[in-house]
Amino acid sequence: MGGFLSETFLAALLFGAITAAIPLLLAGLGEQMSEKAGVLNIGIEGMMIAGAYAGFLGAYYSGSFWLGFATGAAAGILVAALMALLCVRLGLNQIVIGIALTLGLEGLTALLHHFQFSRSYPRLPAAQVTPIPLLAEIPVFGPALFRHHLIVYLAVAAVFAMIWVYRRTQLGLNLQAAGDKPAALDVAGIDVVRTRTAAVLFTGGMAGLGGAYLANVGAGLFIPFITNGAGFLGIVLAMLARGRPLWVLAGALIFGGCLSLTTAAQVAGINVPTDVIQMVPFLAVMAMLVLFGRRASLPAALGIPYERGAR
Amino acid sequence: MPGMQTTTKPPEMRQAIVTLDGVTKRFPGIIANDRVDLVIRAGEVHVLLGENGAGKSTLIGMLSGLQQPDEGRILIDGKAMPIRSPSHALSLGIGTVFQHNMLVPSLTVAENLALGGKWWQKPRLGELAARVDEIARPLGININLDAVVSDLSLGEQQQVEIVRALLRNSRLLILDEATSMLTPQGIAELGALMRRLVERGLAVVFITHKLGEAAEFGDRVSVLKLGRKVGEIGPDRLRSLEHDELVDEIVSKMFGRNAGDGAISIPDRPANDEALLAVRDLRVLPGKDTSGLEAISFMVGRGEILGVAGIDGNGQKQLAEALAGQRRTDGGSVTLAGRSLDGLDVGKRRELGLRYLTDDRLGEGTVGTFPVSINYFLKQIGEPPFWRSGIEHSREINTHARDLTRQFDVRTPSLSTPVGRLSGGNIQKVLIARELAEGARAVIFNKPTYGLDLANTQATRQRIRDVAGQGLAVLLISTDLEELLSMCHRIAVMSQGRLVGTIANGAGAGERVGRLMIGLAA
Amino acid sequence: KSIAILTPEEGTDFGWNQQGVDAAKAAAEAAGIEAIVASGLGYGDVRPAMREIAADGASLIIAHASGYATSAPEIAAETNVPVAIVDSPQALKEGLVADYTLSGHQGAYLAGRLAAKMSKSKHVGIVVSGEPPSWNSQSAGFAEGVKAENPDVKITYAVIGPAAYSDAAGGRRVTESVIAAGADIIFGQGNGSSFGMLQAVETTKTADGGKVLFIDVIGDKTSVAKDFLLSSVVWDITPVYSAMIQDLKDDTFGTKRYAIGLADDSVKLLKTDQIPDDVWSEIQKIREQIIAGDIKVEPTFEASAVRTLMTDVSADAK
Amino acid sequence: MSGDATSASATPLDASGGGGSARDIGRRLLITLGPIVVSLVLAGCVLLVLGINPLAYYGYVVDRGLLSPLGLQQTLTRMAPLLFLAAGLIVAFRAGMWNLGGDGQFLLGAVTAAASAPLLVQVLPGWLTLVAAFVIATVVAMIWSLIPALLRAYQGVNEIITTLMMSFLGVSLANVLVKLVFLDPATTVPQTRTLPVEDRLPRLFETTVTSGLLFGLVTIIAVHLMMTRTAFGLKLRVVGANPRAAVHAGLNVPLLTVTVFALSAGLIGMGGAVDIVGIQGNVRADWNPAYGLAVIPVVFLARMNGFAAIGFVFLLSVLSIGGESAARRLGVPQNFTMVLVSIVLITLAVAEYLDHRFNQARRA
Ligand SMILES: Nc1ncnc2c1ncn2[C@@H]1O[C@H](COP(=O)(O)OP(=O)(O)OP(=O)(O)O)[C@@H](O)[C@H]1O
Ligand SMILES: Nc1ncnc2c1ncn2[C@@H]1O[C@H](COP(=O)(O)OP(=O)(O)OP(=O)(O)O)[C@@H](O)[C@H]1O
Ligand SMILES: [Mg+2]
Ligand SMILES: [Mg+2]
Repeated sequence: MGGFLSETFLAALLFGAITAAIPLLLAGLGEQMSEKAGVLNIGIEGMMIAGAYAGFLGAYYSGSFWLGFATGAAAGILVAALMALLCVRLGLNQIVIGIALTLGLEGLTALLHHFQFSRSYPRLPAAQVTPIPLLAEIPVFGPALFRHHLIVYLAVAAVFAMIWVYRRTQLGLNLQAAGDKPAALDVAGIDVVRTRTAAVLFTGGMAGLGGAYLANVGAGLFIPFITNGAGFLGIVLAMLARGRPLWVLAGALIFGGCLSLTTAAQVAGINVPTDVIQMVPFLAVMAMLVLFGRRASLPAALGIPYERGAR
Repeated sequence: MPGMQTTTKPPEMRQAIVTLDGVTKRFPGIIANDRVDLVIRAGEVHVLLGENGAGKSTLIGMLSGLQQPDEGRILIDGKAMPIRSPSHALSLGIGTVFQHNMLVPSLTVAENLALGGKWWQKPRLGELAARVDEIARPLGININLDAVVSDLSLGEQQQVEIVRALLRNSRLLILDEATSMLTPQGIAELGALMRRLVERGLAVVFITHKLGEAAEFGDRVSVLKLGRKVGEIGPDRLRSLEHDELVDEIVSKMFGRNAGDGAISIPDRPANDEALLAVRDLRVLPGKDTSGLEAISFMVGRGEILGVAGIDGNGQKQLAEALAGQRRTDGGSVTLAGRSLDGLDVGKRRELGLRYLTDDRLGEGTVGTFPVSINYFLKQIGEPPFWRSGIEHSREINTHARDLTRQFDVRTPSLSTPVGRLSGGNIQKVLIARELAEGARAVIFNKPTYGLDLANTQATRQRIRDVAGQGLAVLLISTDLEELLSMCHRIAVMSQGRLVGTIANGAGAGERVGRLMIGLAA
Repeated sequence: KSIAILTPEEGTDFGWNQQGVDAAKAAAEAAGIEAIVASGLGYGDVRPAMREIAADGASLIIAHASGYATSAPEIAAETNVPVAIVDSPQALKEGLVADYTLSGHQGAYLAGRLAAKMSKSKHVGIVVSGEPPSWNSQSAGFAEGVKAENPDVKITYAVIGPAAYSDAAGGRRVTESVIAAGADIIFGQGNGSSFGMLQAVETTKTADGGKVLFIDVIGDKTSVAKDFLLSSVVWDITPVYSAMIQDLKDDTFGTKRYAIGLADDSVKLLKTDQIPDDVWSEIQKIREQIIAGDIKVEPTFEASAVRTLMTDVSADAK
Repeated sequence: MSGDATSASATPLDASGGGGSARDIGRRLLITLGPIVVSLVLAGCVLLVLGINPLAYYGYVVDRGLLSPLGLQQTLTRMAPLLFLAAGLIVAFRAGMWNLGGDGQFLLGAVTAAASAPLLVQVLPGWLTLVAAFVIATVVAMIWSLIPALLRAYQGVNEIITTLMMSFLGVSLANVLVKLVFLDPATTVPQTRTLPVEDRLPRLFETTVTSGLLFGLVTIIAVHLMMTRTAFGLKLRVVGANPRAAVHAGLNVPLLTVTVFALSAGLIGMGGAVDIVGIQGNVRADWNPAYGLAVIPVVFLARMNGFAAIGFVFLLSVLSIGGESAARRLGVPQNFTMVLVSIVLITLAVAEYLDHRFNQARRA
């Protein structure tokens, strides 16, 4: 019999792991930049759900996934702009605003969905995949890893782009300074508020993209509360990674992999209560925290609004 | 760059780069600058003097775009020009070394120097190295561009900041207490550099609490007092005065009295010579970016002041923290009045009479957002009479706090002002008041007068002498050799985590300490 | 006189909540009384809403979620307004508390027979987003039906993931895995996440490129998933509510339980264009047999029992 | 180090003790009520877009949440668990520990209280059962907080992430416990045994308000006084405001850190217990009211002041009880309440900022 351990099944599991990991990766990379610049962006869940909703709208009405990603990112950026205005420019408490935005957008998207789609539940066609020549032919790994929507490769490429930005560019220095010692950045002639605003907007864009991916590619539709805490997981991954994009990728893949493992265990017919199995992904992250979380030196000014000349 | 001839013009004709016109800055409860007029001219080192909290740094804050004046104007090259932001200040050619460290600790020196470039550019670290070399070499500054800033000592960090300000090709260079961490050698080099810069037509604003430096390097001296400018001494008069006369004149402007009580006076020691604080073979493992301690042994007698000299970053802080119980030791023993302190925590050691005045007032000495009153008693939380059965007695706290504020002359708008808003010198006084509370037997002072103005420095030194006079043991850590020579009975020298020698104070001691510090035999 | 229905989610889910709301409205209309709908109340504390509705004069409160089965009788005792609850047959109280534990296991059994007949790969999947009793009994009924029809058909059972009721992406991911494992018919139960399952069914092909079909429960999703919907175990709760209203009038409320079943078509299998006529008529025959009692289908409500059953049936297949 | 992170913008929390003149109170009232009016207008615009009459909506909210006796009783009842939660968060936040794991701690407390109370009540007198349930819930929640506490105290692992993760895990574990361990064998519904209504916390007078409200009020005021008036509270605040200063002052920072977590989680666990033995009677599988998400911002807005927190919790309860009713009557989906709460939170935060700015301008 095919079933467990068949090539297709293993490939599907791996494929599923990647699909589950991508929204976390995007959100984590985005959050990482905010945190690097000193803004604890708790509102990322709200940005994701806004991205999911707007992304679905865009893709559904235009018929183009790319337009969907664009509208998703734009919605995330819009929410982030509000956050930047309130928390970076005015210096309001980041946790209050973050949670408020999350609550508000979860509620708002659920409302909009109710009035717009709750009688029709429209769905998108399958996302078009771009197989990578040659690699896509490898058994199991080919279809699992190298037959995805182009955005997946872009997300992975973004990891390396981020590494480059952080290590090699002036922008990387500015971001780090904004998070570690904003006053030093300010007196060096760089506007801290602008730097942090840019970082928060980037976070919004990435989170919105992650939400759009989740809705359009991951689910193929939007339903209320579809993000289900993915944004909070993004925060955990970003903090765990402490500024290193590659670790966000690793963390997202481990989480996605564990999700697939829970499916595999069930399909294999292992008779363990499902609720227990389903704690595995969280246990995995917790284990990573215990093992690698030591002396997690977060940016010194994380969460503290910058006010010029204040003491 | 303006021509060389500027220096040859008569002083009052020299071109004014920056003019302050009736500038006023208020903070809640205080007028930090009160209608200050100041002209900063090309080709001059303009020394700004004033006691702690006189408003010097506030003035600098406005010149560098960190603060906006509440009233008055700032003119650049004669034109009114509000300085909107630090980047605006930089573009106007105003470069500043701030009183408080403005480096990003997690970046390397090179990255810190590169900070401020356009965001889309790549930091040109290679190009930087050449320019830094060009600037730093004549200054005798040797910095490792690849070192991470948090690994550097405060003195080294200050050097980096000076280099950074020079890299900018400013027309006006501001140094706010930039010499506080430099060695005497480094200070001399900086003085020479300032001279060369003003000869090229730049202007320098130099803030210091050391009047000797002011007299030596300054072309013009302005004195601030309580936010007002109370006097200015022009170049002609400056040149015509003898050093001591000049100091007297400045002091009388600053404090309204004469100097002269800053003389060397080493307190008498009580007759008995019993060792109160004994340290034997103390070891601390080196950390990732801190030096360790190797087999430190010394004794401090009753009524004795033992100085610890050495260039900053040679293990003085580790020594102080190990003694206070804040840092893990790797062996050795400490006894106080015959009682072993080994294995005791900070609180126990304090109860037994060991006090430690930290040099990091903001980082660990105080809780910046808490009121001044509570900060006096931070080390006595839960103790009577301030707390009874764990309940706070605000009346007791406020009464005592008021006494201490008066006794130690802490300038604060009120007892409930968050201590972080006080000027650095006044925060220091809060710390001193706290450590000298009753029950002390041995006190470790780590750079007790760092950042204090002359009057406060003298008052603090006198307090330390008084402490010793009461029969306490004093360990005085300082990078200021003159301070040590003026107070200590003996001076130990630290280098790279070891005590490399101990010298009895007296004639020629300064020279011998200096030789030990740079690695020669005494 | 009016009846009120309280549901945890909005009545637009093509499932449990919608069937409840629609049935309450239909039953009220038939009896010529008003229906008060309080939907989307969530799974938290609904006592405030019940007290308010009771104070507003409702003569029957239908607490349409097993999560309300503790609070509703308490409120009934407090306010003397009769309540109807689910999944708590032991809680009857004359004049005050009635139970209408609903189980579609008979319908699910039929669905299982249907799936086993229709599966080309001889492999069917059950995907659920959680394991509440009413779904468990249908999962079990379905599995029994499959085995009764053809013991060689393999069954794969998968629960989606943490807090998965709204995890549409998870529903799709898990369903795709189950399809990849070989299943070509998916019996899916899940609120929002069932739309993710549908999406997987629509966009994934079986190993040999064939079409995958979906069997839904409780509601009728024909309007949103026409081409891939094989069938649905549709519930019609209207007779139950009508009976309750009648019992209230007769003063017999709270003396009996209400149930749904194949006999009165309150549980029935949805006929779609995907079901060939001959298969349909065979299914109808089986339906008769169940009604006649020739085939007995016992409900299984515990999750662990369902999982054991699944392990057994899939072990049989090897 | 998350040290001083977000300790409320630029204004020092601890600068002023307590008290306040009449004008001060008036101003506070203004900066609380003003933004609420503004947010009502904003949310009203959303309603208008949805084709709902905002005045009707608010009429129901106020009537149901505040004015009608029955509604007010519900509002007060809803406050009980929230007050414990707020008290727990105040301890943690004042001590600079960002305990964002409230939901897990709350649920585990609730589940163990629900598991133990119905059994204990068969052998113990009623009051003792309730006490025991409280103690059990408190201890369990404390134990659950031990991992983040120890990791933070001895390994320096940032507690925001550990508590968030432990919260995810705690919610799952609570669920597993309900389904597998504490299952009521008498029902098919996965839920714990039910504590009979007559054995629950007594209700106040002739109303439906649980006496848990009183315990909540007493607790949060006690916590407030502890944090602001005692040596122990001051020690915690020193750790929160400047951990290095705490070390320097000789405080046992790791021990205090663990204590803070234990206290905070314990109080939150008690909140779980009060919700169960006071209101719910049992815990069902998959039950998670997620109070934490709403209470966390409220505690910040109250600037970790217990009295202010009481006010804000009351406001939150009015909005949730009133909003629920209004939404039902007008056919708006319940999710609108979330939007309303969100807008209120944001405008309150903005108002506080404006007030701060205004004060600065006036004092300078
Ligand atoms: N927010 C405030 N609250 C209370 N006092 C303030 C505040 N801001 C400034 N001051 C006062 O303003 C005065 C000027 O401070 P400034 O930092 O300019 O002094 P300074 O001359 O640089 O002192 P130092 O020599 O100690 O560096 C101080 O005495 C200080 O007490
Ligand atoms: N943004 C601000 N808010 C409040 N007060 C301020 C601010 N900036 C400066 N001050 C006040 O200005 C005064 C000067 O502070 P600063 O530390 O710069 O003084 P200083 O001259 O360096 O003092 P010291 O020599 O004692 O270190 C302080 O007393 C401080 O209270
Ligand atoms: Mg100064
Ligand atoms: Mg100073």
